[in-house]
Amino acid sequence: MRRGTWMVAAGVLAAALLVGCGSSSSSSSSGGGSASNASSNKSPVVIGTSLSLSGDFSADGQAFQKGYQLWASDVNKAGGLLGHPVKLDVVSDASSPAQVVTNYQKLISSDHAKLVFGPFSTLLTVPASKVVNRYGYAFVEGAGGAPAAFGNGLHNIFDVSLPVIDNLVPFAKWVASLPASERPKTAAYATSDDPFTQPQIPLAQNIMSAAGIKTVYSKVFPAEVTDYAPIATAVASSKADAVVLGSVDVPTVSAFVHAFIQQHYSPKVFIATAGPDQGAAFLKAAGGAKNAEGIMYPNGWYPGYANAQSQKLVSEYVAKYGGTPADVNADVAEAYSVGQAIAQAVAATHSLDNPKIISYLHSGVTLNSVQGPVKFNAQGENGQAAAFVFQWQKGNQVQVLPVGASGSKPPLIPKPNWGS
Amino acid sequence: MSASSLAKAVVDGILTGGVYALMAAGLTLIFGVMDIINIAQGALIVLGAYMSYVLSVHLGIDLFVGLIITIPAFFVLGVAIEWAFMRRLREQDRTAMSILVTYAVAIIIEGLLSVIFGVDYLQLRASYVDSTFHILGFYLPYIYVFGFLLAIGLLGVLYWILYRTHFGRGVRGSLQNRTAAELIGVNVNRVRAVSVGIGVAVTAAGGMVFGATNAFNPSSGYDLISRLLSIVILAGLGSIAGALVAALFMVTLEDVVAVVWSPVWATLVYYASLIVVLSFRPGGLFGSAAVRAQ
Amino acid sequence: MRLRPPARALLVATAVAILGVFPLIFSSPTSTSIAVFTLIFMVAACAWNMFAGSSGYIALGHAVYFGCGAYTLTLLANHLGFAAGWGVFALVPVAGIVAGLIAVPTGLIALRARRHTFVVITIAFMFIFQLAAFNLGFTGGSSGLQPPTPLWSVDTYNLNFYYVTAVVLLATFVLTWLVRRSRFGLQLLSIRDDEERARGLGVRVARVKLSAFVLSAIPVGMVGGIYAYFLGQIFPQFAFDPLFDLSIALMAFIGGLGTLVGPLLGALVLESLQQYFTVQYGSSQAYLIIYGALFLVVVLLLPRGVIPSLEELISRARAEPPEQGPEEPGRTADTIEAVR
Amino acid sequence: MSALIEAEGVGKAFGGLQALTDCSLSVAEGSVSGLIGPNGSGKTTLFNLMTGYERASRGEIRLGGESITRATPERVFALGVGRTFQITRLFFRLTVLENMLVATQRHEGWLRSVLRVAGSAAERVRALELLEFVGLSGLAARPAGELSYGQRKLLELATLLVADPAVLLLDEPTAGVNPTLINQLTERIRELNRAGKTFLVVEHNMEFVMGLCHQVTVLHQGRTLLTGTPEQVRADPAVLDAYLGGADDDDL
Repeated sequence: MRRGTWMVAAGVLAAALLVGCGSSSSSSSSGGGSASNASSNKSPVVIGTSLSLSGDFSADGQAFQKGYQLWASDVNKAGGLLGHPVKLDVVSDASSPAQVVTNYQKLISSDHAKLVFGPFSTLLTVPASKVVNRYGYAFVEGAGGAPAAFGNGLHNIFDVSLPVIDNLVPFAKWVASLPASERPKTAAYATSDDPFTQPQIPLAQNIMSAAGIKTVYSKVFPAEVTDYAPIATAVASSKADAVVLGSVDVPTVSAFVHAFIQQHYSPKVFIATAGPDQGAAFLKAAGGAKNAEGIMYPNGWYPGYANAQSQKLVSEYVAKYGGTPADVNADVAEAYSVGQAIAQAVAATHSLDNPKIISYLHSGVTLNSVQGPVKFNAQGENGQAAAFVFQWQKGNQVQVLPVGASGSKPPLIPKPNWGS
Repeated sequence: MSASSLAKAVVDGILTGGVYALMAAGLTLIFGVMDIINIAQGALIVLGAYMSYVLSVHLGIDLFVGLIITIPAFFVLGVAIEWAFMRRLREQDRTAMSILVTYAVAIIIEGLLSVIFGVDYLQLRASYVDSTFHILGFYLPYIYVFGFLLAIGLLGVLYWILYRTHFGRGVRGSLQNRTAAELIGVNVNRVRAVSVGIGVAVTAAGGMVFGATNAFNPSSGYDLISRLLSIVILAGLGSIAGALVAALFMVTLEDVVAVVWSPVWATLVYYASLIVVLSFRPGGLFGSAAVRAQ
Repeated sequence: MRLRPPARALLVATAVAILGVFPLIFSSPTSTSIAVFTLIFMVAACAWNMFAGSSGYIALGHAVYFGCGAYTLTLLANHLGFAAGWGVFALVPVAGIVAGLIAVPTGLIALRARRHTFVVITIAFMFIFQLAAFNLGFTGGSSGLQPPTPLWSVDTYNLNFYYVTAVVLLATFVLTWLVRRSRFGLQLLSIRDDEERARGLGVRVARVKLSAFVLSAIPVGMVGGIYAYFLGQIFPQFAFDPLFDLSIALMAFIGGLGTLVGPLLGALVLESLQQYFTVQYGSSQAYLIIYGALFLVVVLLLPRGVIPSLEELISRARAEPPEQGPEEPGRTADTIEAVR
Repeated sequence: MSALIEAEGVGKAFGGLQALTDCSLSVAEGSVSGLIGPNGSGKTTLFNLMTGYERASRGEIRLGGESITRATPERVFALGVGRTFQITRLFFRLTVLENMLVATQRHEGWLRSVLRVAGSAAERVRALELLEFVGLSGLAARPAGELSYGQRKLLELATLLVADPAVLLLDEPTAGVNPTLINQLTERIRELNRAGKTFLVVEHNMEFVMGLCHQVTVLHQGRTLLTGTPEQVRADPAVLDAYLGGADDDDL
């Protein structure tokens, strides 16, 4: 018995170490793989970030890591920051706020990161921003756009992405402006109880109600639901013409899609705040392009975005990680934009000095990013962020709103029936 | 609030409840026989979903047909887990230490799945996942109906094993009184290994239905544990029929509250009603008085 | 462990000294940050064990008191207009008291049940409070709440939190020690071994259990408040976190359930190593596998927890013949004081 | 001699099962009384009712004339009724001495009970004396789980004595105990009885009962069949019938 225990224990340990050796070599915490391309022989500049590589936010966390790495390798190819090659220092926070607090202190004080990038999700961004603020570092992030992250009196936080609260505004205005024959008469609103989605829905609902679109269902559901069927069925039985879904991830949207299909309910307009932006991952869960057809989502970016830098990012992504352009999700671009904003600030100030970078970012300059122009307001939100609405059309993400904007194609309305 | 959407919520609750009963059945069997709280149950369900995914996507085997492979594989896995880890815990500290061990097992499974499959969400696909039939004014998805029938079928088999076979007598003996079972010649070690094997095997089926009705990734299992645990306790330890009734009751209640009142309060009502019922029936709905007497 | 009083006093003095000087020696913010979280979990595991370890009631809902402490401190600090700084720490005891008050009704209901039913009821309470925090207006819902953020420098920020938490830890440890050697503590242990018989010997079990439950909720509420203040943000899912419940139970189990120092050791090892490993190796793909495997190995090699297993080894090394009771295998060498 | 503890017309049903129908019993102060009956006749159930572990469906239990029908076990013990269990119940992970200290009845405030060390010097001395009395003083520091079966029975008895109860209800004190220890046990009971303690003993060991008890009550199928001296009981044909015709289902 005792010997058995030792044997099992030893076996477990040996197996774990084997696996560990096998795959830790493939894991990389430095994105500066092509640092040698940089002509410079200056000391590398360490940029630290904490990402959720495991746990609840792991899907987005890992996409963010790719975005940061692509940026790092691009910037190194271009000679680095002020001639210093960039060395990314990625640590994992396992989706835990306590860990994220420790991680940024470690990145700055022990790893001597000169600059830091934000983590994934508002839930982790807020505690992280306070730590980083203590060090006087600029905290540029791409995925902490909920109102909770701003207005805390912090001067150092900058979100390169679209402020979450305005996400649905172009959509709501467009719906309101449709000719009466096409305009939905009724709308259903269902949203996850989450700081990311919650603020967006009422704003959209106000605009649409003002245009005479009757609200036939409006409910909040818990962030962690194990059975979406009754909620989705209730939405379906409301027979609303338009569905506005406040979702944070793929499983939520996919659950609604499947339930709607099962209920033979196909709204004329269907928009979900997050999930459909996840490219191929969304298609996999939703059950293919036919089911995705016509689904809309608001975002600042999509793989087909008509922007030279963005196109380059997509092709680099495909070259490095394989797949098709549709596999590139918006997290990658959000992360990449963070790097771009920092790089421009460094170039403009000719320094890696955080206070200078902060005041530069607050100076009202307009920066370029793969997501379009970036201009920070007093709170650090990107007031210039392009607010787009995209739609899945024939397996591709297509920019449809704002109507008439460069790159916009006509939206598919009404959304075709499932699978047709 | 129309009567039909209420009726639909009840039907949804019953169908989904069947799936939960299937996922909880393995837990209740292991819990009852071994006094082990299997925290890894959620991870095993997700593992089952991934196995069905591999079989259906890479080998083109139908989800239900694939169970012919996954259920025996999971049986072996269960026996191995029992032999390697659970058996080594001492009687006295077993319940407490089992939480530690199975938690570690859950972490390892999550880690392996992330390495192999990545963390993107998947959902099982088959022609019947999205198709429905029309009955009594509702659309019923085939997958839920098939899942429910599978649950009833497998629970029936479990019930038959427990109440109609020699082995089942041994299991029930070990449930009620370990020492006495040993005295009348039950090989308790073997009964335990086989029980865990069966418990895990059933979980493979639960995982398949879960994967066909939900999008999942390697860390999806954690949200399930507290729910399954509450079903098992509400049912009464080791009671298969109880697990079915408890799952149907709880999920239906939750679905009805979600439709009638609000989804955000539905889960709260779920847990509150759990507390109320258990306050009056501490042994669970189908628990024997033995639990109380201890 | 059964040490002689002088040896024990020396051990305690050394531990307190290490606690005092640790952040001065390992002064990097990484280590002090890990240390603050570790102390928070040490308090929680120690307090939890005072109830659960002594009475045998495995409560998996102490996150209720952690979260209530966190919300109490944050709400009071914001509504009473506390300036960020030392003043907010005055609310830490209040957070503990509120948590203790909430433990009275929840404990009354949960403690009517036993064993597994009790476990599940405590879990259910945890989810009820989490969902209430999501849905009630004054909690800020899913956007959470932010307590004032102290404007301390990088060098002192962690230190201030460290020492406040260390004081709470000392107080909690003294409390558990007092309880352990008291008549009340003996009654708790008798409930763990045989509740029915304890009643037959005049132990007012309902009162004893509830008192211990409430007592254990207070320090948990206090560190909940500290946690919210330290993080500067509180969200429902992190204030009322099922993983918190699992963690403190795991810490107590791995250190030795029901022992005086086991949970402290368990929390010290588990929380600090977990944070360290995650920050150090978390970006490796195999991180979870290795972490889980190491965990398994520890549990399999020390199947009763560190302290009891060590005691067993020591007593075996002293070459005492193993004495086995007819029905209870193994030496039951709890750290309970025997006759002096 | 007046009745110290008595049951009158007591009945108890578990679900549909009538464990006790009509049961009356009276234990005179200063006596050693026996309670016998075939398995399943309701002896242990009666004990449970008398000590507050179960609530009687009908009838009344009195201690010194006061009703204790609805009292809790804690209360019953505080009033001076101690009991042992059919299967010995001890605090197996506590030491023998600690087992003795649990029963100490001291009326003190909640805060004092938390802050004061368990067992004052006087209580420890008293506990050790009682352990001496049952011959276990050498094992005081051992975990109770290490004791032999007979030693456990003795310890269980000793733990009750700490609180100096007026009545002791013993449930099968000799079951599984070797003859030497039975003699020791008999001696101790006699000694305590001389010192004024009242006993009610459930027993299958007829030799033990007949040798020890002043009065014996026979239970059959949930009813009291008769009460009398050991000689009367032995001679009654109804008792023999009860035993011969007794069902062999489990004791309730």
